[in-house]
Amino acid sequence: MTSSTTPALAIEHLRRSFGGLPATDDISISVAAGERRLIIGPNGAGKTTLFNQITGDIRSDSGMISLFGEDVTRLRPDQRAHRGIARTYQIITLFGRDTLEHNIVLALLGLSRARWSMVRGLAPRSDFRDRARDVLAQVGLRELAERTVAEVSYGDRRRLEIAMALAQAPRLLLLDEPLAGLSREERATVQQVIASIPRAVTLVMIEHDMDIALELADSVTLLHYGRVIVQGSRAEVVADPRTQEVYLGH
Amino acid sequence: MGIGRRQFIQATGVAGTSAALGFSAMSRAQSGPIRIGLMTVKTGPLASGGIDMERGLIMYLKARDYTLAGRKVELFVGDSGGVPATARTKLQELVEKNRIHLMIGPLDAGSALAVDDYIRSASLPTLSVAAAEDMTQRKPNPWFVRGTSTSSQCAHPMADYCAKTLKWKRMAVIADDIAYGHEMVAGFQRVFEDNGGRIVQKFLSPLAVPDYGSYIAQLKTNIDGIFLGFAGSNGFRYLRQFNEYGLRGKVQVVGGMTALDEAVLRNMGDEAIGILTACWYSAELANPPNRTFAADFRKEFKYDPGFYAAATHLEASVLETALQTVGGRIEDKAAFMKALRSVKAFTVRGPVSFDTYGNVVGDVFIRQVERKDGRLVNTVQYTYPAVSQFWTYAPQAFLANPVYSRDWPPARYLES
Amino acid sequence: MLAQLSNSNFLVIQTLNSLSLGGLLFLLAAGFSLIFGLMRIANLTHGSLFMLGAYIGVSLLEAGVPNLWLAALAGGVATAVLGGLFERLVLRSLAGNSQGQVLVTLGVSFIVADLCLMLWGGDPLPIQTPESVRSPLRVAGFTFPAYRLVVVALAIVVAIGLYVLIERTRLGAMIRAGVDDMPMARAVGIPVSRLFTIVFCLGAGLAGAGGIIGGPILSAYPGLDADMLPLALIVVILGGVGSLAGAFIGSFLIGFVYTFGSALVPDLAYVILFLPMILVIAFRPTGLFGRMGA
Amino acid sequence: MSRTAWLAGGLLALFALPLVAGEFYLNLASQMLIAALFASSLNLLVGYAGLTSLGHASFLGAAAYLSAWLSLHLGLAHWASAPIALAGTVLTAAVFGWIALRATGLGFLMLTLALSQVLWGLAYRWVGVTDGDNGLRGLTRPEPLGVAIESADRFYWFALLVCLLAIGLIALFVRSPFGAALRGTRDQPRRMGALGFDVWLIRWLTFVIAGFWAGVAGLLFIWYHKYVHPSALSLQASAEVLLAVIAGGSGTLAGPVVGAVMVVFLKNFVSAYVERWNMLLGFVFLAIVLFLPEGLVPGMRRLIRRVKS
Repeated sequence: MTSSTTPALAIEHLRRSFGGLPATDDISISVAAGERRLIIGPNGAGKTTLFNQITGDIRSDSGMISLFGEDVTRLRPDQRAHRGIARTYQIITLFGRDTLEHNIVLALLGLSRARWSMVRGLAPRSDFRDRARDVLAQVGLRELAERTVAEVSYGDRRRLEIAMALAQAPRLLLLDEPLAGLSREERATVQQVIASIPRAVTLVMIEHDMDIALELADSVTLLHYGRVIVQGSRAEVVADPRTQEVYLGH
Repeated sequence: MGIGRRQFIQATGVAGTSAALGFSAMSRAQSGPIRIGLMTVKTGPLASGGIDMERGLIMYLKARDYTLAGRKVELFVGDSGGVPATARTKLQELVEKNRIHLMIGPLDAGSALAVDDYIRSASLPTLSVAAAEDMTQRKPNPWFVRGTSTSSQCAHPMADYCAKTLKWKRMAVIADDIAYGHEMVAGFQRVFEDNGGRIVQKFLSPLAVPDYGSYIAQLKTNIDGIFLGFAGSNGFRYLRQFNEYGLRGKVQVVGGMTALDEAVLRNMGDEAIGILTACWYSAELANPPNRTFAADFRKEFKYDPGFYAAATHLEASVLETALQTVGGRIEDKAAFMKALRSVKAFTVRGPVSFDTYGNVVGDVFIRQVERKDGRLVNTVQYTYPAVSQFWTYAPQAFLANPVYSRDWPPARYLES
Repeated sequence: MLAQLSNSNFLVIQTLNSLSLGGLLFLLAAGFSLIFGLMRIANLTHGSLFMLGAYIGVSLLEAGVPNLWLAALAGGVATAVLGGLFERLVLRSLAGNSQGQVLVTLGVSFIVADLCLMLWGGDPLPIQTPESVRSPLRVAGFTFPAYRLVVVALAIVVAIGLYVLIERTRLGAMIRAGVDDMPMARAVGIPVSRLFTIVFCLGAGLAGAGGIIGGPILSAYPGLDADMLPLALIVVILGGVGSLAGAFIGSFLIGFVYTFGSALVPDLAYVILFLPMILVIAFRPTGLFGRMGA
Repeated sequence: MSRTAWLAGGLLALFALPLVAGEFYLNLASQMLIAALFASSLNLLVGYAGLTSLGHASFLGAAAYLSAWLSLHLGLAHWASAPIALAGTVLTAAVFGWIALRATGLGFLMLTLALSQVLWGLAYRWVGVTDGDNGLRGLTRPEPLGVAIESADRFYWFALLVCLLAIGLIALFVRSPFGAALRGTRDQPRRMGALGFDVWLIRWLTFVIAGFWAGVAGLLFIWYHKYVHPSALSLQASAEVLLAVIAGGSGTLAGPVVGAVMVVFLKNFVSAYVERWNMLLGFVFLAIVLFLPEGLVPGMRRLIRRVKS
């Protein structure tokens, strides 16, 4: 129960540097509940580092991150996951030897108390299996449930990335270049999948494909050299001359 | 030396009659060859001594055409690799699969202790090479007979020699940090200090030390000498590094029974010359059995037999003597054990007999490294006759003390 | 303990001891570290190569090679060739299979140990100290083995040579590129496969030559491999894998810890090397100088 | 169905072994069982957690030493000493795991090696407790439910029951949700964190559980040998069990069992016939790596599949 004024994600003065070079430098972002935010910026702007700081994979040097009003700055990634963050990876990070279904089951298991169970077998548990198949159906992979990740196409893997995050029923979903490396047809499919995500889920997305990404987003943040250059509604940012300078117009 | 042979004949006579009187029923069991198991080490760091153990024993058996007391002998060899748990499995194999009547070995104390209770439960007569003190002292094993020496049995006379003959007053000791080393230097310290000497420095270095520099640098130079209680290759390496530091001539060196064994000497140079060690054997011993043995061994393998080759050869002659006493009936374990423990034999080390704990009473030699015919040998300088494991102490009083160890007897005169 | 530390003779001699042990360790660990850094292989045959080198040195000197330095050179080349063959014929096929690498390098170390026992027997074999540095050096009342000083000097020369090789040559630049980022090195067309073989040969050769140079101090004996391998591992872990400077400083650090530790706290002799290592990795998992994750 | 039939047949054969095998072979089989359980425990780390430990002998040794010390110095009966020894082993594993899991990969390997060497040094040096390199002896075997297991066949049956139970529980563990999570942390630790799994805790718990089963193997070890020496804690012992796991095939249930049986067989049986058995062992490992790089069990499965298709 968060009040409508509490942002889903609030980042204040976040910093992280590697070997003296700042990757993120005094970043402050606020994303309202239900908002769909696009993060753009040239390569090396600090987008993925920012994601890793939000999920807790990378510790921040300073600054604060809060999730629906709760300070999560010092929490581990798994603790943040339990508070409603889910993410996908730019570089596909799946369980390659396992079936698609098992990948989803792991995602379901992560937030279930059953993950500590050391005796009862996992394979025969129909509750997880059925839910996993439902999630796969959501992204159109129902038919491939029994295949291993190694056996399916790159586009299917991209969809599985999203499906795993969706399986966590997140409040805040971070998509890191969900369209990267996909063909035109595959992009259309993934675009549909993203568009069909319920509005209750707050979405933050890194994407280079402006055509599709801008279509999906309500608002945009432009990063450059680890700093926020412009942020605001889609139209404002696109129209801003600094955006033209940094990103769109080279 | 003549005494040895007379004792031998007497012993044969006495034990022979007792066997004939008591155990005639057992004679039917006597069929097939006598099966001997040799527990040795043929792989890993201890392999040098272990291989010599096999060679010494085979040489003995070959010379008798694998026939002892009129019965054929079969030899089974187990390689423990020096790992106690493996020794146990190997012994089980020798006993349960090869059905051996008797074991010779093992080489190392760890393995001997590991098989101790198995020897008891299998009632297996054992002629040990390992020197672990308590196996014939506070926790004697009734199936255990040792014709070689306890850890300290040769260190006692070495200390006596240092104190009385060399008139040394202040000494350092160094040994491997294992029970064998502890027992050896403890025995040395006790006798040396009981005769007015003082151990002023005591080093116990881990078994696997590549570089002794750190220990050598600490050695005082205002002492009369240092006693080396090493086994295997460690004495060899210590001494080479010792010379490297220019200490040769500044600090006198004496050693225990394995510090400058023939196996080590054959690869050493002049740096070893003059060093005194105490052992129950030397390839240079002039007694008749050894003259034959050492010559044959040198002829076949191109080097002098040392501690380990002599050990099994000696145990084999103890075995043969006992077998003759019981007319070859090794199956009659009680009679055989009795015979074994009352053996008086003349072996490559000279005359041996056994105390009530199954440990040898025999001569110990103070030997000096000399160059002879181009090779280094341990020339006998002095003989301590019929040395017991208790030295000159009364057995009861000796056994009332704790077993020799790192902490006992306490070193009271250490100088920092 | 304090009395010892205030004794200048003790201090000087033990310092020199530490340095000479450190020098030997560097010859062993430098190759191990390079191999690990570049190929991500924990080469558990490294101790065996050191021992094999020592034994080959014994045989070379017996066969009439005029001096230790030539023997070290020839022995180093011999172990380098053997190492190269091992890399080409076996390790090559195991890229990425780290468990397979553990299995095969330990397996080969069993084979080498048993082979040495078979060929050279179980007795310790000496390597004579070169005549010119056989007698101890006496300076200002201190007596010190001259040969050990030569070992220290040699280690420093080798360190400088390696530094020049790594930092100043084209080959070195390729090695550095490979250590830092293998996929990138491949992408820019560095002949990674040949580089692996060269580095493995170099490491094996250094270890073998180290065995011969260490010979006059350590001798050749069964078990030398097992005595040396943990030391190399500790040096590399402590110094940081893949870092030449780390291996250099790590070697001398271990030389000091070992020498002074076993003299001052003999009760900890067994764990004297492992305790500092546990502390270092527990608080700095990449080692003291390491850049990459161990 | 045929799988069940095979399993039942195999079990029957295992239980019937004492009817046909002599004492020596039974004792060898008992040691194989102990080694198989020990290797299976390490497999939890090496195979399922992806953490290569070179110090697993610590836990076998700790349990053996603790149990021996409790009965020799405190005179405790087996029913008391066994659980206390296991508790002590678990505690040791908890502490060692806490330290070693500060690193992964080679760092983890070295930390486990270092910690086990510290324990080994302790066993060597703490003579008052461990009797140094004399080892602890003069021990007895327990009498579970009043049945003596002094003889070779009885002990074999006892060890077989314990090992079947233990390996069965390990199989359940591996197939449980926790087991699935564990494999996940091996393959994609970062993703597992993002999915809500506490990767460190999962690894640590597994380390402790692996320590526990190694402790059970340690109790069987001390009851079998009735003797323990510092070599039980040595690097060689740790390396040997690691080699067994990898050679058999890590990450499979059968692999470590097969690997352990093979190593015990080569070491204790073939060595009686082949003088250079260390070399043979080395060549066997070399051959496995060259021809079945994933280990005996997975490799053979692959070959059989290829032959069938």
